[in-house]
Order: sequence, then C-alpha cells, then structure tokens
Amino acid sequence: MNNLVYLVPLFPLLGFLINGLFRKSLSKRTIGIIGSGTILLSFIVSLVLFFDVKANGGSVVTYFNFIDVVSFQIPFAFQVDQLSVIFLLIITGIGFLIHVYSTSYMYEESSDHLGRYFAYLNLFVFSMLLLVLGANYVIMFIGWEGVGLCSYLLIGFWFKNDNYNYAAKKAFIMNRIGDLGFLLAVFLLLNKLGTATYSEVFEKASTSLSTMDVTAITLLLFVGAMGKSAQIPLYTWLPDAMAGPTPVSALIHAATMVTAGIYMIARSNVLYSLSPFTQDVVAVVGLCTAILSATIALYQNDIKKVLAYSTVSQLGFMFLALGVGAYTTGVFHVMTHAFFKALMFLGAGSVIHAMNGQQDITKMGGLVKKLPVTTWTFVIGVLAISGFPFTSGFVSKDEILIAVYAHSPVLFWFAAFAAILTAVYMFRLMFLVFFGGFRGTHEQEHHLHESPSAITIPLIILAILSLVGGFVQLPKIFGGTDFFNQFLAPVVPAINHESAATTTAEYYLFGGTIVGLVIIFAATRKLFAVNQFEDSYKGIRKILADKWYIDELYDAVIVKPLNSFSGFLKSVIEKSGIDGLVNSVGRFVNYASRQLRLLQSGQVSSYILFMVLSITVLFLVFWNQEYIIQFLQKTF
Amino acid sequence: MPIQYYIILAACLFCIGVAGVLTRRNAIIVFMCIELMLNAVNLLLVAFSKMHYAAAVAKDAGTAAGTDAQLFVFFIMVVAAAEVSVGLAIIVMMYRNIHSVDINFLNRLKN
Amino acid sequence: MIALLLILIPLISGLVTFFTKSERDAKSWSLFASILVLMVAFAGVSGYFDSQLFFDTAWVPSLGARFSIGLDGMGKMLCLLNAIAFSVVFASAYQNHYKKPAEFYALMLLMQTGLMGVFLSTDALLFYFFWELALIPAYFLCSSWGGEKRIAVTFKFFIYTFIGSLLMLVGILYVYFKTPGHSFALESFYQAKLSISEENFAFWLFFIAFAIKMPIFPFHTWQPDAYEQAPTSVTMILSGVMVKMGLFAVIRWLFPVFPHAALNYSHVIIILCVTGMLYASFIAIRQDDIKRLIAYSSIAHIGLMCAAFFTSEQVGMQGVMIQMFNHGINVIGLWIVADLIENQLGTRKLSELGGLATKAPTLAILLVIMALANIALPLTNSFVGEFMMFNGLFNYNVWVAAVAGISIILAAVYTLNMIQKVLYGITSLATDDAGDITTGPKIMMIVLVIVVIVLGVYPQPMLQLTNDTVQTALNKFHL
Amino acid sequence: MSTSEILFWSLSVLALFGAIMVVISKNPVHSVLWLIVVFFAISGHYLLLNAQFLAIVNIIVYAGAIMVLFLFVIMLMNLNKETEPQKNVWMKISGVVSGGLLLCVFISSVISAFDINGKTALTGGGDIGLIQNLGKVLFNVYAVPFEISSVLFLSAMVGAVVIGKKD
Amino acid sequence: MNAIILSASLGVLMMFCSFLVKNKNTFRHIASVGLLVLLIANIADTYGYTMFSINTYGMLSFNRFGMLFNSIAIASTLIYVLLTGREIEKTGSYVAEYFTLIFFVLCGIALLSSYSNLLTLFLGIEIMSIPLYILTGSDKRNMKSNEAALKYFLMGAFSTGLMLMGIALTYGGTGTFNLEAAPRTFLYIYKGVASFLEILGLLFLLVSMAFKVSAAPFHFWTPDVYDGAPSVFTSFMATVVKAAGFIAFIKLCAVRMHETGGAVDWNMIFAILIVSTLLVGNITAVFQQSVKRMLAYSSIAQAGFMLLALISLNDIAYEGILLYSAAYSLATIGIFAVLVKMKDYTFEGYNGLSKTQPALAAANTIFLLSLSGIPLTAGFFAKYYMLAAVVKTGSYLWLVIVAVLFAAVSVYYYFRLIQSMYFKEGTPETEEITPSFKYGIIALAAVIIILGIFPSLITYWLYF
Repeated sequence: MNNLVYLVPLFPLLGFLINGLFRKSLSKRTIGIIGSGTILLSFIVSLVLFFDVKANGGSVVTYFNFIDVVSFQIPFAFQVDQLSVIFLLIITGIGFLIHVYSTSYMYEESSDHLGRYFAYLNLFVFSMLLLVLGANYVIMFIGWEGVGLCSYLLIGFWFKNDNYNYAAKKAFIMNRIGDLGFLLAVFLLLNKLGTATYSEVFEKASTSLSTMDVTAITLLLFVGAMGKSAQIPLYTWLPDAMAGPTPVSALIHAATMVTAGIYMIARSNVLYSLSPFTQDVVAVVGLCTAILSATIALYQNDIKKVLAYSTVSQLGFMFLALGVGAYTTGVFHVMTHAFFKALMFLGAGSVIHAMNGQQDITKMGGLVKKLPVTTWTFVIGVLAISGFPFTSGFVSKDEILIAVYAHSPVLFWFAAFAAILTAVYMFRLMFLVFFGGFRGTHEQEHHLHESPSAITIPLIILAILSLVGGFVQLPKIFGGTDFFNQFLAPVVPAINHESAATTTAEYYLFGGTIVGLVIIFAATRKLFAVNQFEDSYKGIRKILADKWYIDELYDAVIVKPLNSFSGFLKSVIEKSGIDGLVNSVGRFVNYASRQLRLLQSGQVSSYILFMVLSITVLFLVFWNQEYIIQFLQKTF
Repeated sequence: MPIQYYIILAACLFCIGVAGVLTRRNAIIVFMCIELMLNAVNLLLVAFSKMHYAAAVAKDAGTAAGTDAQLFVFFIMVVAAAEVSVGLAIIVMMYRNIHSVDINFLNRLKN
Repeated sequence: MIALLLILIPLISGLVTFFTKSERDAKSWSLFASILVLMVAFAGVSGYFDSQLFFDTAWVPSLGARFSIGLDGMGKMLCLLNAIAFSVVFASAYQNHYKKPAEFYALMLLMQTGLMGVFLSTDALLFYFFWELALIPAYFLCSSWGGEKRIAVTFKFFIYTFIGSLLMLVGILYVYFKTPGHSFALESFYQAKLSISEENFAFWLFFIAFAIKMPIFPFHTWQPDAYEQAPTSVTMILSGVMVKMGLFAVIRWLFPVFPHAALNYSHVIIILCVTGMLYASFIAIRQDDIKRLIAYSSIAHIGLMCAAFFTSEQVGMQGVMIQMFNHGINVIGLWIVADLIENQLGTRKLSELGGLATKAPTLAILLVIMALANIALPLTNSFVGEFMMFNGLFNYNVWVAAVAGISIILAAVYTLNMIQKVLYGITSLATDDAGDITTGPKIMMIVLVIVVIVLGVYPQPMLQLTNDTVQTALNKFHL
Repeated sequence: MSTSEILFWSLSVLALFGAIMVVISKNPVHSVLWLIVVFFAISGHYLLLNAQFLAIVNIIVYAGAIMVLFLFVIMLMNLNKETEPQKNVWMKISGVVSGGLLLCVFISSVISAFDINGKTALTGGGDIGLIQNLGKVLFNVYAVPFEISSVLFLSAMVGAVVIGKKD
Repeated sequence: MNAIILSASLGVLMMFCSFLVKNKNTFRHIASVGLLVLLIANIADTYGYTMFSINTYGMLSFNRFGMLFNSIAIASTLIYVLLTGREIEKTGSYVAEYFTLIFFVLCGIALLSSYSNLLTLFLGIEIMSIPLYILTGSDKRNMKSNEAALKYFLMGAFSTGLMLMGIALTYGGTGTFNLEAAPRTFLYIYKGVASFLEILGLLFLLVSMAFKVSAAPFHFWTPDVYDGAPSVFTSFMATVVKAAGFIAFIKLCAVRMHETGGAVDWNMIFAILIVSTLLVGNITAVFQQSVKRMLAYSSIAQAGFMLLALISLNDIAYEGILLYSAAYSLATIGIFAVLVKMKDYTFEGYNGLSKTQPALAAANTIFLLSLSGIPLTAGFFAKYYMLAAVVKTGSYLWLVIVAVLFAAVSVYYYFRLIQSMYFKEGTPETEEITPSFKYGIIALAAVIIILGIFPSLITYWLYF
C-alpha cells in the first residue's frame, strides 16, 4: 500500500499543472473542480495510507538518487509513518475543505486569476506534502522552501496593490533568514554524520554527535522553525501576510504551513531530547511569543489581524509544548488548532464577504441576526480556542499546561496567563463582530446576507471537528484514552504525565478553566462590548495597538542601515573607489603622455644635449654598476 | 710619447667639438664642430696605430701592425668628404627656403 | 573528430556569413550552423563517440606546440552549454534587426569558435590563441552594436582582459621552460618541475588573468558597464559562456598545474570571493537598471563558484561543475527577458517599469521562474549546485559558509525587488501599451525553463558527466 | 726635453687653442680659418708620428677641399658676424657644462685604464705610414671596402644632384 | 656577396635609366624587376650559388642568418615598391634617383648583415644613412621635409662621430678592427677579460647603434624625421632600415659584448635602454593626434621590444628577431601604404573608413592587430619569441612583465585608429584606390595572418 504514497503529492501537482497551463481555456467551475478534486483524491489516498500505517507501521519508499556523488548521497525518498500520515490527513483534509470554500469565496475573480489562484493553492499543497513526506532533511528543505514560495505568491495574489507585494516580499525574506539556519543545520549534519536521512541520523545521533554539535544543529533547525512558524524574532511577517485572500490565510497561515516548524521539531525529537539547552530555548521563545502576540491581539481592530496574532500565540503554545518535551501534545495541538483556527478564519472570511471587504471590527456588530451559521460556528471556534471544557482546544491546551506544569511551575503560570489573554481577546472579537448593534453603513447593513453553502458547509464540518476533535486524546480522568499518543508512539515518544500530581492538577485546571471563562466572559462583555470607540487608543493600549513598535524597531535597526550601507557601497566604494582606481590608471597614462611629449622640444641642440647627458649617465652607471647591483640586491 | 697624452688630447678636441655642437646655432658651424670631432678620432687612431706598431715591432721588425688604423683614417676622410657634400647640399637647400642657417628655426616638428 | 567539428563548423560558417548578402541569409545560415554545432555537441555528450573525442596534429614544431584538442567531462558540458547558448541567442534574436547583419552574425560565430577552442584545447599555446580569439570578436561586437557609451566601456573591458591574458602568456612561457622536454601539452604542464616559490609566483600570473575574466571581486568593475552597454545577444554570451572561461581555466589550467600554490593561496582567494559575493549582492540591491542588476548578481554567483572550487572539497567542486552549466542557462534566460523588456518598452529602469504581469502574463511567469532559479529555489537547477557548493564551503570553514550564506538572503531581496518592480503594481507610462511575449522567444524560454526544472529534479546525469574532471583535479591535488 | 716633445706640446696647444677659437669666434669665416689651423696642427702630429701619407691627405682633403667648400658656402650665403644668430646664455652654459662633464668622465675612465700604462706611441720611427706600405695593404686587404666606398660616393653624388639641383 | 654587388650595380643601372628612359612610371617596374632579381640572387647565394668569389680578407663573413635577413629585407622592399611605387613617383622629379638610393640603401643593409670588421660596419652604416638623409629631404619645397633632413643629417653625423670614437678606442684596446679575432690576451687586462679601452669603446659603439635603432634616450631624431620625411620614405626608413640596424647591433653584441660580458654587465645597460625605450615610445604615442607621428613613436616602442633579443642571445632570440623584422616591416609597410592614400593624417581623417573603403579598413585593422601582438597575426609570434627568449634565460623576468604591460598600453593607441575607422562617423577623403592596390594590400594582410598561424614558415629557413 505504501507504494501509493507518490500519488499523494502527485495529484496536487497535476492540478497545479492543469490549472496553471490551461487556466485561460477552462471555465471557473472546472477550475474549481480540478483544484479541489485533486486534493480530495490525495485526501482519500492519505486515508488509505493512514489505515495501512495504523495496521502495519511506517516505511520508507525510495524513488531515485537526487544527488549521488562519492561520499555524498541524497536519495529522493518518502517516509510514510504515523507522524507524516497525521499531517497528510490534516493538510489534505483541511486543504480540501478550504479549496471547496475558495470555489465560492474567490468566484468574483476572472477565470484567469481563479486558475492562477487554484494553481498556487495546489502547488502549495504539493510542496507541503513534500515537506512532511520527505525521508531526509534535504527533501524536507525542498518542501520547506516550496511552501515559502507559495505563501509569497498567494500573499501577493492581488499584485496590483503594492502593500500586498511588500507583505509578500517580507514574508519570503524572513522565511529565507530561517531557511539559512535550516540549511546550515543540514550542512552540519552532513558534515558530522555524512547523511541527512532521518533513520540514519537518529540512530547515529546519540553515539557520534557531541552535545555541542547537537545543540548547534537543533538551535539552527529552530532558527528555521522561527522563520516558518513565526516565532520571536521572526514573527512580524505573519500578521502582514493577512494581505492574502482569507482562505489562504486559513490554509497556509493558520492550519498548515506555519505548523511546519512544529512538524520538523517533532520529527527530529531525538535530536532535541539530546540537547536540554535547546529545549529550554524553544520553550522560552515559544512562551514569550505566546504572551507577546496575545497582548497585541487585545487591541487589534482588523478581524484577520486578531486571528493572525492569535495564531502566532497558539504556535507559541505548541513550541512551549515541544520545549518541555511533550512532542505528541504539540502535534496534537497542531491538529486541534488547525480545526478551530481554520474555522475561525473561514468564518471571518464569510463575514468579510458579507460586509463586502470590510475588515474593521469597530464597523461591525450584531451580525448574529443576518449570519446565523457563520456566527454559531464561529462561537464554537472561540470556545474551542479559549479552552471551553471538552472542546478540542480544551483537551490539547490542558495537556500542554499540565506538561509545562510537570516541567516547571513558573512557566506554567506564564502559560496560564497567556491562555487567559487568549480567551479575553477572542471573546472581545466575538462580541464586537456578532453581538451588540450594527455600527457599519447602511449599504453594508443592506448588503448583509448568509454565505452560500460552499462556504457554510466547510464551516459546519470544521465546527464539528473542533468540538469533537479532542476525544481522540481525552484525559483518563474524563474516561478517555490517549489514542493519539499511542498512535504516534513509534515515531514520537509521549511523556507520561498521568502521575498523581498531574491528575490533581487536572481537576484544578478543569475547575479553573470553567470559573475563569465565566469571569472573562462577564468582564469582556463589560469592557469591550461597547458601541462607541475612541478613535485612537491612549497609553498602554496604544502601545499594544501599535504592536509594541516591533516593526518600526526592525525598520530602524536593520532595514534602513542595510539600505544605506548598500547605497554607500554602490556610489562610494564601487564608483569612486575601485572603478575610480581603475580609470585613474588610464588617466595617469594620458597625463604622462602629455608631459612626456614635451621632451620632444623640436630643438636639435636640446636633443643632442639630452644624448650627451645620457651618455655621461650611462658611463657613470657603467663604472659603478657593482655598487648599483649591490644596492639593488640590498633593497629588493 | 706616452699614449695617454694623445688620448687626452683627442678627448679634449672631441669634447670641444661636442661643446661646439651644443653651443652654436649656425648649422654650418655645428657641422664644422662635428668635423672637428672626426679629426680628434683620426688623431687618436693614428696614435694607436703607432702604439701597436711599437708593441709589435719589438717582436719582429717587419711587422705591418697599425697599418689598418691609418687606412681606417683614410676611409674616415673619404666618408667625411661624402658627408660634407651631402650635408652642405642640405644646408644650402634649407637656406634657399628659409634664408637662414639657424637651427633654432627648425621647430615645426615637435612633441 | 567531434572536437574538430566543434571548432570547424562555427569557424567556416562564420567566415561564410561574412559574405552573405541579405539579412535573412545571415540569420538563417548562422542559426542553422549553431544548431548543427548543437547536434555535434549532443553527440559528444551522448558518449557514443567517446573514441573520437581527441584530435592532435603538429603545429609549430620548433616550439613544441601542437594543435591538440579534446573533450573531457567538463569540456563536454561547457561545449554543450556554448552550443545551446548560441542556438538560443540566434533563435531569440531572430526578429531583432541589427545593422550590418552579415558582420554581426559572422563575428558571433567566430566568438563561438574561440569559446569552443578554449574549452577544447589541450595545448597551452593553442589555449592562449583561442582565449584571445574569443575576445576580439567580442570587442568588435560590443563596440559597434552596443549602447551609447559603448566605445569607451568596451575598450576598458578589452584592455583590462588583455592585460590579464598577457600576464598569463608570461606565466605560460614560465611554466613552458620548466616542463620536461619543453612542450605546451597539458600533460607536460601537469608534470612541470616547479619549486614552491616558482609555483607561488606563476600562480598569480595565471590567476590574475582568470580573476579578471570571471570576474573576482576587485577586478570586476569592467563587467557591469560592459554588460550594460553590449547588445543583449552578446551580453548573453558574455555572461552565460565567457565568464565560464575563467572558471574553466582555473579548473583546467590553474589548479592541477600549481596545486601547492593553490593550496597556499586558497584562503586569500576564498576570502576575496566571499567578500565579492556580499559586496555584489549589496550593490545589486540598489541597482535601478535591470542589466546592471543581473550583472552584479552574476558576479555574486561566480564568486561563490570560485570560492567553492578553491575549497578543494569534492562535493563543492562537483557543485561548481553543474553550477557552471546551470548559471549559464539561467542567466541567458534572464537576459532574454531583459532584452524583450528593453526592446518592447525602450527602458531598463526598474523605476519606470511595473504592472507587466497584467499586460504580459506569460512573460511574467517565465521571468518569475527564471528569477527563482536565480535565487536557487529547490527543484530549480541551481539549487543542487548551490547546495553542494555551500556544503563544500561549510566543510572548508563553518564561518565562511555562514557569512557567504547571507548572500542567499540578499539574493532573495534583490531578485524579488526586481520581480516586484517589473511585474507587479499598477502599469506605468512605459508599460501601458506592452504586449505579451512573442512566439519565438517564448519557445526559447520554455525550452530553458524545461532544462531548469529537469536539471533541478534530476541532476544526476550532469554530475556523472563531470565526475572525471573533478577526480583528476583532486588526484593532482592529493599527490 | 727633446725636440719631438717640444713639437708635441706646441702642436697640442695650437690644436686646442684653434679648436676653442672655432667654437667661440663670432664670425663664421674666422671659425673656418681657425679650423684650418687645427687641421694643420693635427697634420703636424701626423708627421710627428711619421704618418706622412695621412698628413698630406689631411692637408689636401680637409684643409684643401672640404674647408674650401665650407668657405665657399659661407661666402655664398654671405654669413658674417651680424647675421650670426646668438644662442641664449643658458644654452651656452649647459652646452659647455655637459661637454665638460663628458670630458671629465671620459678622461677619468681613460686614466683608470691601467692596461695602457707605459704604452707609448712611437714618434719618428716606423715606416708603416709611408705611401708605399699603405698602398700595398689598401689594394690587397682593403680592396673590397675601397670599392664599396665608391658606392658611398655615388650615393653622395646622386644625393647632391637630387638635393642641390634647382627644379 | 651577390646581394651587395647586385644591389650596387642595380643602383647604377637605375641611375642610368634616369636619363636613358623617358617614361617616368616605367622606373617602378624596372625597380621591382630588379628587386626580384636581387631576391632570387640572394636566395641562390644562400644555397651556395654565389656569382662572385672574392677574397674579402675577413672584411665580410656570410652566414645563413644574415642571408635570410637579406631575403626578408629585399622581399619587404619589393612589397613596399609594389604597394607604394606610385607615391614614390609623386614625391619629386627625380624618380629614378630615388630608386637608385633605395638600392644603395639595400647595399648598405647587405653589408650590415654580413660585416665582420668594424670598417665594413662603419661603411655599411654610412652607405645606409647618407641616401636616407637625401630621401628625407627629397620633398624639397616642403619645409618639414627640409627640417627633417637637416635634423637627421646633423644628428646622424654626430652619432657617426660617436661611433668612430668607439671604434678608435676598441682598436686601441685590441689592436684590430676585426670583429671576431680580437685578441683576449694582453699584458694587463681589465678584470682578466678585456682591455679597458675596448670596453670604453664598445660603450660608444653601443650608444651610436642605439641611436640608429632609435632606442631611448637616443631616439629624439625618430619622431621628427619620420614625421617630416615624405610618408613613402618614412615607411621604408621605419621598417627595413631599422631592422637592418638591429641585425648589425645583434651581431656586435653576439661577438664583442658577449666576449667582454665577464668584465661588465652589459645586460644592465640594455635593461635600462629597453625600459626607457618602451616607456617613451608607448607613453608618448598615446597622446598623438597625427597617425603618422603615432606610428613614429610606435616604431620606437617596437624597437624596445626588439631590444629584448639583445639581452638573451639564444636561438629563440635569433629566430625571433628575424620573425619580428618580417612581421613588423610587413605590417608597418601596409599601414603606411594605406596612410599615403589618406588626405588627412590625423585620427579624425580615418573616421568612418570602414564605410567608404571596407577592404582597406579591414586590412589596416589586421596590420594594427599585428602590431599590437594579437594572436592569429604575425605580430603575436614576433612578441612571443622575444618574451620567450628572455624567459628562457631565467633572469630578467621583471623585464618581461614590464614589456607586456607596455604592450597593453600600445593596444591603447593602435585601437584608437581601429575605433575611428569602424566606430566613428565620418567621410574620409582618399586618393583614388586602384583595384590592384586593394588586392595587393589584402594579399599582404593574408600573408600576415598566415605568418601568424605558421611562424615556422620563416624560422624554418634558418636551419634548412
């Protein structure tokens, strides 16, 4: 069965080619069908693979030698195992839903652009699949950069708008910075172990890698993860990436691509377990990101921005989990987060659709009357993300918190704080968008309508998933078993936190969550669900609204200096410096020529004078040449 | 006579000729100074011929050493005569054109 | 036989072209010739004719110089590149109009002869001959068909390279008198008896020549001007093939002849190259002229190749090999686009362009693909090369590799800048009435794109092809 | 002090003085006359060295033919003191100085030529300078150069025609 | 011997033609036939068929090298006459005499290529120079021509004085004028090698020879004379005559300087001469406005390159000097042949020649490439041999590098001409170009290319 694996990426690739090449001649319907149909096909294949793997374990399928030089082989191979299968399902499943959603959401686009859109989307899925399927770091890197490219193309999809293009460029370049780290890590692996294939790397790692090396490798890999998964300091591109069409934000910047970092670390858990230091770094960075972005999210007024920052903060949570060694939990949160965050983005999309393009939540409100489905699905999403008991988010986030608690209580309290913030800004969003009175213009109010089924059905499916998605990993105390962990166990060892301490913690947490949520609910209701806004925030709020001025900081510290530096090189060093030197040689020759020809004065007597003088000089040289030669030998 | 005397005498004549070439502007005088240089050389050659003769005659009486130098002088005179004829012709031609023999007027060609 | 044909076909057809009357004849004849050469080159690469790759006959017996030419792996590859380049150039320039077409195409073919000769010759004096022979037509092409500042710029380029090659000539002589039995043959050059100090001295005589040709950092200033001023068809050859001459010469004539000196100075040179990479990339960021931008980016790439080769790491060297080919293909693709843009819109200023994606979608896509290949995105050809080269650099020294790695980011910066300013945004005055790419160039570009993708996915054949060259270099090195 | 020495010194002084006068006398005609004096002095030296043939030839060819030619030309152009162009003093000084320099270098190097120490030029005796002996050698050994020098004369003649003849 | 006697008698023949033959433009043909005969006779002589068996008592000694050079010189003169004969007729009213003088010059050259006695050297130099004084002044109404003639004459006479002083001193040192047979055993010898006076004399000789080959700092006459003389004769002076000077010089070095080499380091003097010559020639040529004057300076620069042969007196140097003479003479003759067709000698005068006279422009380009030593032209191998000769000696590598750097400078002014012919707009006025002239010049270009591919065509004859 595993030999079917090549089909999984193949279908999207075909979709990409067809849509890309013949997009002018195809009708919008067919484009949509091809676009989402291919994904559906590979989803089916993935399901088949899933059960196959469940039944009889994973395996590696090698196709051809990508690079094969003496002492240096990189096979082009796919690795089908529990971890990759999980991601296959997430990518293709959610990908399919979002494709379907897009068929309606992007319907206004001309068939040319629609074809382009689906081509990019398929290409993205293709490279994402390559990323998770690759059996060594090089193949992973291929996918890794591929998804970066697609996100670049999709963010800049509406390329007429230059701000979008800047956002796209920013995203790509920040990813590139991460990629450099990734690349260096791979080189280090190749240098130390002579191979980049997972199986070999992991078995050799413990024996033939010094702690120093492991730390270096893992840190460099983590740099890559920072770029891809938008962690401090490389997170600023993600909010800007919201320039892209909303389904893209849902698929790439919430559900799949940004979780590549988590996949990569989970994949190389062996290495990370070998280097505690890196783990701490990961945990701390993740936590900081979680808190920072959560605080920013509090005062954002753009619906997609809020979601974006919440994504960043959730990613922070996942890294926190990985950092404390709960890899499975991290992966689990990836899954659940994929459900509810995709849901919320799509919901937001539906809202924007209804408000035709309006994204400012201060101009919304009370949409519950006009958009029931969107509203209630969105509410489910909010509950899930803020960890309402028994929703998927509750399960995964609880598990993270407990794991953190088991690791170190200090981190736990910070994490809990972040979780609370999450609830706060999510409720704020919910209230401002769906409840209260409508604050938009009349045309908008008139225009409001529930979205077509192609949009609502995916919402509903995702809502269900976010509700029940947690049950595969329900804690024992609630009578569940950790299927998920068991499934992943062969690839990613789960830490067992079913100790007495943690079970009690579970109770506290369970209680705490309910109480906390109620309080927060009331509080936010009071605080935020108002109908008039001061046009600009003051004090701390302003700082939060302006995202702690991080972008401005980067601009001032990195971008501007680099620009001026290169300008300096171009105009000063190159022009006047090197090139000037070269040209001055020519100018000097000309000058010398002009001077030297004055020697030819035209006077016979002066000529003869020169001759006589040079004869005397020759004589002198001649009789003293011993001394001259000695002198020369001394000097040179 | 010690040969040095002759050498120095010839050298003096030669250098006076050079100095004349350098100091005078009249083409004819310049040319005459060159002739003076040639004569210095002639004198030197003859002196050398007698020197070598003296050295050789000590070994055998009937030697012809030194003859060649005197013949060389003869050839020098021949050449000098030829040169003079050409040179004076050129000078005259120039005089015809610019009515002067001042070599400082020769400055159309320069740089 | 193959080798001889590779030289003779362009030579003869070039001389014939001088006497063609009409523009059509000149064009079609030269295109035909170049395609013929391409076929022969393929035959050479195919490996069916490996028995006939060498040709050798007496030339100047009194000097011990022979007319001996031959193909090794690298030679095959570069001859193929050369052949492809010229066919593509002729084809894509088919509807351009040049004044004095006969001369133009004839000189082009003569230049191809020279380049072929450089890649083929296994005799030092012959090598020098062709080295110059490639330069002279380039000089005439650039200074009679180029831009407005062409004469001065081309002259600078010529003098600059000429000084280099003269120094190389001295070096050749120097080694020649050290060879057993005074011969110019490549083998006897490899066996030359040189003391370390002599090697160190002669090494620089050769290296300066090659450094100017490549060009390496402090010697590069002729290049942007020359590329900017030359007619684009010539620029394609200059940047696609001619700069490879430098690298080729380093690999064939410098490394194996002076292994110890190469080892001594590898640090200096690598430092130079890496400095050059960053320097050029930084300058490229601020370029407003497409041609200059591409020129600087190609300086950066060449720097990487040279550095990677001097690490004397097998992987790196192997990377250099295929990268020579790939860079040729990519840069030619970029030039074709630049040419189309300039011919159609009459400007190369990024600040005056924009919004082409709406006007010329196909062109846009092709340009994007080429640009991505230029920044070595995976599954494009140059990823493999750069990956291996950086790997070699890394094995040589971690920090050097890290610093050089910055150029990857910078490359992304300036390339995306270019794409954005050319394709995206709203149309400008210049691009308002732009049309899409026409069939001829489109086909060429598609061919190139296919090569780019295929070599990106399955580079193995190319690696096998050039394996032997690397081996010889290394064997010489580990003696 | 023997007669030959007295003769040598007096002739040398005469020659040098005449030479100097050639250079410094303003009037070209005087220069010519002084040059003739120098030639006579040198002929005297020849006689002293018993090179009679050369002495005679010197008188006939140089003092006779060549100098007359010079005089003739000068008369033809009737150059005299007034028409004599004056060089600026710096040119004069530099000329004299460099000539002097040459002389110094020359003499100093000749002085340091030890290999001719004690060599003397035979005055009086020695019959190689006699016409008969010279003639023998000239028409045997030096026949070829002698013939060749005729080419020289031919070319000089042709040249004189080409240049001098009015057209 | 054939060459000497025949050239002399042919000169006399031309002299008689001047009043026997009335039709002016038949002289050209007679002269070319005569040159052809001369060439054949000389080649016959080379292979032992000498018409006159004269005992020269060691005044002359004939060897393969000198003979081969004679052939080259005569052949180039033939080409020169064929290409530019018409212009010789236009110079003045004494056409036959000009040819006479050219033949006499050839006689002098033949002497210089075979002298073995300082007397014959002296006579050769004079026989070569005196006709040149006249040819320089042959354009009598032209002030520049007069001036050039007088300058040339005065300075030439001066250098003759120096040379004679040198000969006299060498004689004083050795007691013989014979080149080879200088006795090296003396009572008291400077550094156990040579007489002091001889060395002193050789220095004078060196200076005067340097003057003849116009090596700096004794080059001052060259630009003015070449510029002032009628262009046709400039091309003759600058090519064949100068090469002959080198042949004489190299022989002198090979014997006397070589023998006294132990006492003094002549190479050091030569190095000084070479560097200064290259410097003055190349650098000054850069700024010239008149092509003719530029060529004068370039001839100085080329002389600097040829001097390299004197430092390294090995087999390569001998082959090289012959090749160089041939390559340089042919190229320069070609360039002058084009030059004399131009109305305006400045660089601007050439602007756009490629449009009006493509064939001429192309040929001229090849000549210029050859002068600047680009491969595929004879000039490359000429330079190559010179450099190789020095490199072979193992020392003076710095000199080689200096030389190539200056060669790069030389490209600057040669290519200026190419630029104005091809890349500048303009309409140059030329005399009417006969097709025969066109074909002739193209043939010459072809010869240069062929020599550039197979230099052995010349060097081969040195051994077989």
